[in-house]
Amino acid sequence: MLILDDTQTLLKASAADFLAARSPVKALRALRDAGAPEALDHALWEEIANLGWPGALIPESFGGSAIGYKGMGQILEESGRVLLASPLLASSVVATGLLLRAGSPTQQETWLPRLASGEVRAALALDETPRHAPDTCRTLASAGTDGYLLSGAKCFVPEGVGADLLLVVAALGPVAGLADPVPETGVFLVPAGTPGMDCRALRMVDSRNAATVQLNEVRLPATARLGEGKPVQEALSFALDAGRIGLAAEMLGSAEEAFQRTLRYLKLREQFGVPIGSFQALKHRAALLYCELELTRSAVLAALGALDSLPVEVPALASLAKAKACDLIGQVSSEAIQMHGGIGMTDAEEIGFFLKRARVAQQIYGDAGFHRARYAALMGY
Amino acid sequence: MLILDDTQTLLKASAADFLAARSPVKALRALRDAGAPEALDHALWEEIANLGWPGALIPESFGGSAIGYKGMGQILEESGRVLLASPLLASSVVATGLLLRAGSPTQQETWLPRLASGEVRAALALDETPRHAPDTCRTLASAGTDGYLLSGAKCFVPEGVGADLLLVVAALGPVAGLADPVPETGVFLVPAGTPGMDCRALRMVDSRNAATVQLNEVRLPATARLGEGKPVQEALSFALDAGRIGLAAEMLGSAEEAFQRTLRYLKLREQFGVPIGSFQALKHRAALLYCELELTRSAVLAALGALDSLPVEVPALASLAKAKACDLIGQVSSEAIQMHGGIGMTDAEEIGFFLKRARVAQQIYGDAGFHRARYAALMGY
Amino acid sequence: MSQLDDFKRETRTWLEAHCPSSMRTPMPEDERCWGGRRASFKNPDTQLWLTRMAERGWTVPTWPRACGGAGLSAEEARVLETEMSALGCRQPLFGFGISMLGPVLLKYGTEAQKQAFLPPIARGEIRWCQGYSEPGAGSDLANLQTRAEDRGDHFLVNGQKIWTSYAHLSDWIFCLVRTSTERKQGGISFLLLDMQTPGVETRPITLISGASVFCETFFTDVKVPKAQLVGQVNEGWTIAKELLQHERGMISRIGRAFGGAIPAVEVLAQRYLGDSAGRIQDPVLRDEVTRHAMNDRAFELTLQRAGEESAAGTANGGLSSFFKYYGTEQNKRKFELILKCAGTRALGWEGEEFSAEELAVCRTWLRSKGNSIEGGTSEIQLNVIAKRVLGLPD
Amino acid sequence: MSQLDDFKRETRTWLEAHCPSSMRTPMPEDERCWGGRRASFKNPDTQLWLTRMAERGWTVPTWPRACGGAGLSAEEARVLETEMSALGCRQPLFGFGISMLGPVLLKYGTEAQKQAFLPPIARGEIRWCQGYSEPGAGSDLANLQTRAEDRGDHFLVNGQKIWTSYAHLSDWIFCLVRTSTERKQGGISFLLLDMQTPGVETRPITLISGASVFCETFFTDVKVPKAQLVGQVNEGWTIAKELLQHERGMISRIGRAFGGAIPAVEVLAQRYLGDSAGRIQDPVLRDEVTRHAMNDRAFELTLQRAGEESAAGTANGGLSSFFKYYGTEQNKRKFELILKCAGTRALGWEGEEFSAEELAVCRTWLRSKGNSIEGGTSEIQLNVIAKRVLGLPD
Repeated sequence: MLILDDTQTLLKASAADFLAARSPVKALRALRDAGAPEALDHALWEEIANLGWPGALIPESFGGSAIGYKGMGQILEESGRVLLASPLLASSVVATGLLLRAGSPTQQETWLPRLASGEVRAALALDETPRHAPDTCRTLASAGTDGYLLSGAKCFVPEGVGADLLLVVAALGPVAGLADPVPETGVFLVPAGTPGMDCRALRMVDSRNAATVQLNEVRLPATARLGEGKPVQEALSFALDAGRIGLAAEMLGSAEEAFQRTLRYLKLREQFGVPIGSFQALKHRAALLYCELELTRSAVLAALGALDSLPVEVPALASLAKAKACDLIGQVSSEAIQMHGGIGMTDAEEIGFFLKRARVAQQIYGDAGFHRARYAALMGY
Repeated sequence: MLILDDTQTLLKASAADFLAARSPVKALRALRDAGAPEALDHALWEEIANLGWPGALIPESFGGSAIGYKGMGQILEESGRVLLASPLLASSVVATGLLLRAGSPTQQETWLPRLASGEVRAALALDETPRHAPDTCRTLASAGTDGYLLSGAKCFVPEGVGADLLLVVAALGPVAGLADPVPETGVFLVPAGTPGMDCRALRMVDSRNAATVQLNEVRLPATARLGEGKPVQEALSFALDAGRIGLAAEMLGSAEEAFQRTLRYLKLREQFGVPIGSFQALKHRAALLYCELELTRSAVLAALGALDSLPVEVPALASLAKAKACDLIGQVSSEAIQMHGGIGMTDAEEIGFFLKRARVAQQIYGDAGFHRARYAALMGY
Repeated sequence: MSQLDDFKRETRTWLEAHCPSSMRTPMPEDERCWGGRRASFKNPDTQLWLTRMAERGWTVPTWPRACGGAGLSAEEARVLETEMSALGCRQPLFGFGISMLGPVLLKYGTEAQKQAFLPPIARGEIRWCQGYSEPGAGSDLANLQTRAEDRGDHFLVNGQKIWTSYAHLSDWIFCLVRTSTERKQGGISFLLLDMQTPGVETRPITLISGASVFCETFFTDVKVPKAQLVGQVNEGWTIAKELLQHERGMISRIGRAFGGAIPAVEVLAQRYLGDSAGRIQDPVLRDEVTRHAMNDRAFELTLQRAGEESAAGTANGGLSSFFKYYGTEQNKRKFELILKCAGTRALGWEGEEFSAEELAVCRTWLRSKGNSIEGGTSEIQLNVIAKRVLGLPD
Repeated sequence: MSQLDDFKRETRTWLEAHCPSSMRTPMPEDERCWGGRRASFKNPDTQLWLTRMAERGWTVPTWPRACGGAGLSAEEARVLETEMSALGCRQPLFGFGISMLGPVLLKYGTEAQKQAFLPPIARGEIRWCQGYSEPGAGSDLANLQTRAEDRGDHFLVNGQKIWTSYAHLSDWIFCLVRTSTERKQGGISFLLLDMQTPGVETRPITLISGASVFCETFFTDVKVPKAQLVGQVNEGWTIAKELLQHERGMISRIGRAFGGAIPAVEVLAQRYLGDSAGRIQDPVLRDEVTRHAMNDRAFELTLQRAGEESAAGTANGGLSSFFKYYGTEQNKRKFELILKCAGTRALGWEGEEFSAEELAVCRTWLRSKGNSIEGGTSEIQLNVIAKRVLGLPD
């Protein structure tokens, strides 16, 4: 199914209404101008939590609203439309998704209800290179007798500032007695304030929340290891894919909105006595953007559907959706500025916010090149 | 100097006049329809020889006209404009250039005067893969007591059909007594009719002359080896670069002509009561082609100049010129068909000949991707 | 409902009894039945099947009986289709007569015209072609100049049509002709004429890819009885627009089929550039191939989504121009990319040095260039998207 | 010639004697002298050098002596330039006053205007800015709406200008204003006015890349004496066109300089993605970077060729639009590509977590988006190429 059912249609419409009223683009401007690196309107987050969005993927037994990925995708698309600054993606999709798939019963009981209520915000600390490379992990977790010692650094953690819980990916150190052990990856639940962990805000161009994290001999109990010993690689991969798809939905919403704003401007702005949207060269370029929007929409819908019900297709469709969304938003945001002309270059006009968010979103969880390479590998060519 | 001197300007103009009169595009159509795989008008070739073009690079002491590369480039550009079918590039630039730089005195005395007079046509038998890969050579030359034994196959030899002399690139077989010899490349002069060499015509889409060559234990005297023992790798590389630059000049001429024809059509063809060239989308696309033409022209002129007087710049500029020419002609020839509409799809209209030649020319001596990779390697990134 | 059940049962029984077994196998292209005076039947069952189906009116099941049809309701026709599909029965007859001209005559023809033309169409006796485009009237079709002068009891037709597919194999042609120069669209009429009429000449067109189904058709003082005018004089444009819409729909459906029998880019890229594990060795081409394959996938998903939207009644009208535009441009890119991967192997025109597939790649590459021209150029599609979907001003 | 030799000798002697040694070093951006009422001199030698040169008329050497210049012939001016360059002397004064308004006043100004305005310009006492674009008049500049009503002895100016660079630092502005609504181009006049006149307000514009030199300037019932009209009423468009041509030339020359201080793509790609030998590890990005570097090279070669053609008198007039178009689009591609290579490192807005160069990359990337808008959009340049170079019809 590449179309929405009635519930999803309704959810999308109500999300759109809520966000347009409570968090239009000027809300992001206000957060930026206020300069708080957390870039979060706490009152708004509470309202969002009341709508059940943070618990969209969480079963009702843990206090979630069990909306599912496709429904969550609609919320994210609408959040992209207004450039909502929130931890919905990083916390409620990625971190939550990881706990859902790999958390031990105790871990789930501890964290899921608080994630569902929005009380806790979590973030995945993964990337150690300026470009997403999930297989590069130099952060080391050395196993001791009563737990682990984490050391390393994460250079880009979306929504890491003020997160209550970090899910830190680390390579498990050599196990004594094994000569040439296969390196294994673990994820560690590190609550904010754990000694040795230093989280610093990055002032990114999109005015959203991102952090670097230093880990200096962070001492953790054995129970801090996600899954408490069970392999988590597959869950990590799934949660990352969920993040990619969710982000693709968000980017689709941003692209759609930037495109609509540009269309409005093309119809409104007159030069040489006619609306500039009557110039054929601009018309054709707008039509090309429309084509890319339609293609991306299909890819995103297919990928969201797979998260809910066709997991075997998730990796390829995640890369398809994210790659298309990256290319789309790159093209739309650049064309939007050009078509807005001088006014688009001013900070007073909102279209620039879409350009800025676009480039950060392209990088998060892998850019188009990353996902084409991954798709090719998945397809075997 | 990126502009022509007076002599070169005059040469270009007279070449243009001669070719327009003696070999317009319909001459290629006639050759194609006649079906002779040699694709050569012998009477025309004689006239061309009388103009001194085959000897353009050959010193006067060997009977050449010593026009130089930049002058030859102008002839080739004009030959591209009319899609001239001739061995000027393969024989008079590449094979001749190789003999000039690496031939022993005897070899030069034997062949250069006959190449200059047009009596002999030579071709370089190099490629063994469908895409140009000059470092891939499986054709083997085993050294014996009184000469060499050549075995192998060449899959694409431009102007190989009816060539009087093939310059065959072969890897030199292991020398007895050396345990792990470094493979060395040699070039062998193989006159047509040498037993064991089988040359078959390829009916290519551009209706030009190309062949496959089978070499089955072709027995050659030691004197058949180009340079008679001296290393030829550098000369081969230079001659290939000369071929790339000469071909880029030819492609520039073809692109320029296809573009001019398209512009004429845009001005002439009316739909909806106006010339279609008044539609802004087509105007902008035409202007983009113009930009690419200007860039390529500069690259070709710089590369031709380097062949004459700045050899250290030749490899990089050869790759620059060929890569730009490949991209240019790909874009121009495709746009030319689209802008000609239905009529451009008919065999009766000549624009299709430009498209067909374009794709073959793109492949010869390396396509844009090959030359970008080579340029990057030359630049060290 | 029980009536429909009866019909279903009878249909199944009749099909099982009368459809020759060779007509219940997948149809090779050269056994497709176009009918016409010069029809030849490679498989004699094809003719038998046509005759049997035509007798029952089932070549055009929803047409009235008097016109050669079976007068089926839409429901009954759907049942027939389902049953034929269930048994794998081939469609007995193809062509512009049943798909395009028939519906026009049913709507605009006089009683006499219906009686004269529809039964032979239904029986596959007359093969029709269409005469629309002219050398000066391509994207701007209404600019057509083929004149039909009123000479009392007949029109005298002079002019030239182009891109008349299969004209050299057809018996009759339906044409747009100019009957007035006063107004552009308002001076066009819709005329039927026998290709054997003196003064009609047709010539196949050779394309850059070789022989083609397209022809040029010339009219020199061709006398056409006035009875062969469909609709009113100068009101042919209304009919033309309906037919064009129909044609555009067809082309958008076949958008993805343009590549024909040539394998996907990634398959050929693996063949020409793959290592033993199938991994494409050139990383830059691998990236390009992947980009293409991903766009193919997104395009397929969009076709699927459009189908679902259409079924759900939430269809977005703009997608047909999108499919025509993107499908044809994507097909052109496909072949350009294959050429890059296969190098000189994809550039053979003829001869035994190339495999049949390699030669087909080259020809289909050339032919693909026409995809973005025929049936409404890419530029026209982008205009339509800009205007109708995006609402950008003229 | 001996006179010129004398001049050369004298000039050299004078420069050696009067040019302060700190004025013979490369000039940092923040020591560039724009003059004006509010000029401040970081290096006091800058002021000294300006005063000395102005006294000699050498800030504007070819202007007549009465206007503050030195009345030099073209040959003498070239000698002066050569000698200054040989000694490494800095240009003592910059700005729209000497580069744009001065030549206009020399050509179109009354004697009184020349006397009143030119000497202070030559001495760097007044800094000028230009008021052309308006919110509704960008590409379509002649659509400007700022009204100047004739009130007998003065004009009453109302309206708004935008993109008035450095207006917040300037003393006077030269403006295009509408004095008639009868005709579009033919209703425009060229007016000078003091920014301190009541009713003039200017506000710097913040761009998406941060603070900028651009301002909005508002005019509310501003009284401008008629003596400050340059040329005839309603004939300002002629002057404007000349100035625009001048400006376009400037921008095409700086086309390649848009990247500013940021290293070339290939350098940054090596830094972020190179192995120890400097080879870019991602082959797909290596291909993109190489494509870009090759186009840079071809663009540089084209600039060189244009120079040679111009010297040889065979120049192709179309190249200036090409340079503006391609140079700015190439610069945009440069930064997009750097962003791809540097990932999140290139997306920092401020703060110590990023290097100064990384922050500059991000800001310059954003600023680069304006390159294809300011000074004639890319669309306008393509229109010009299509019309003037390719001769395509309107």
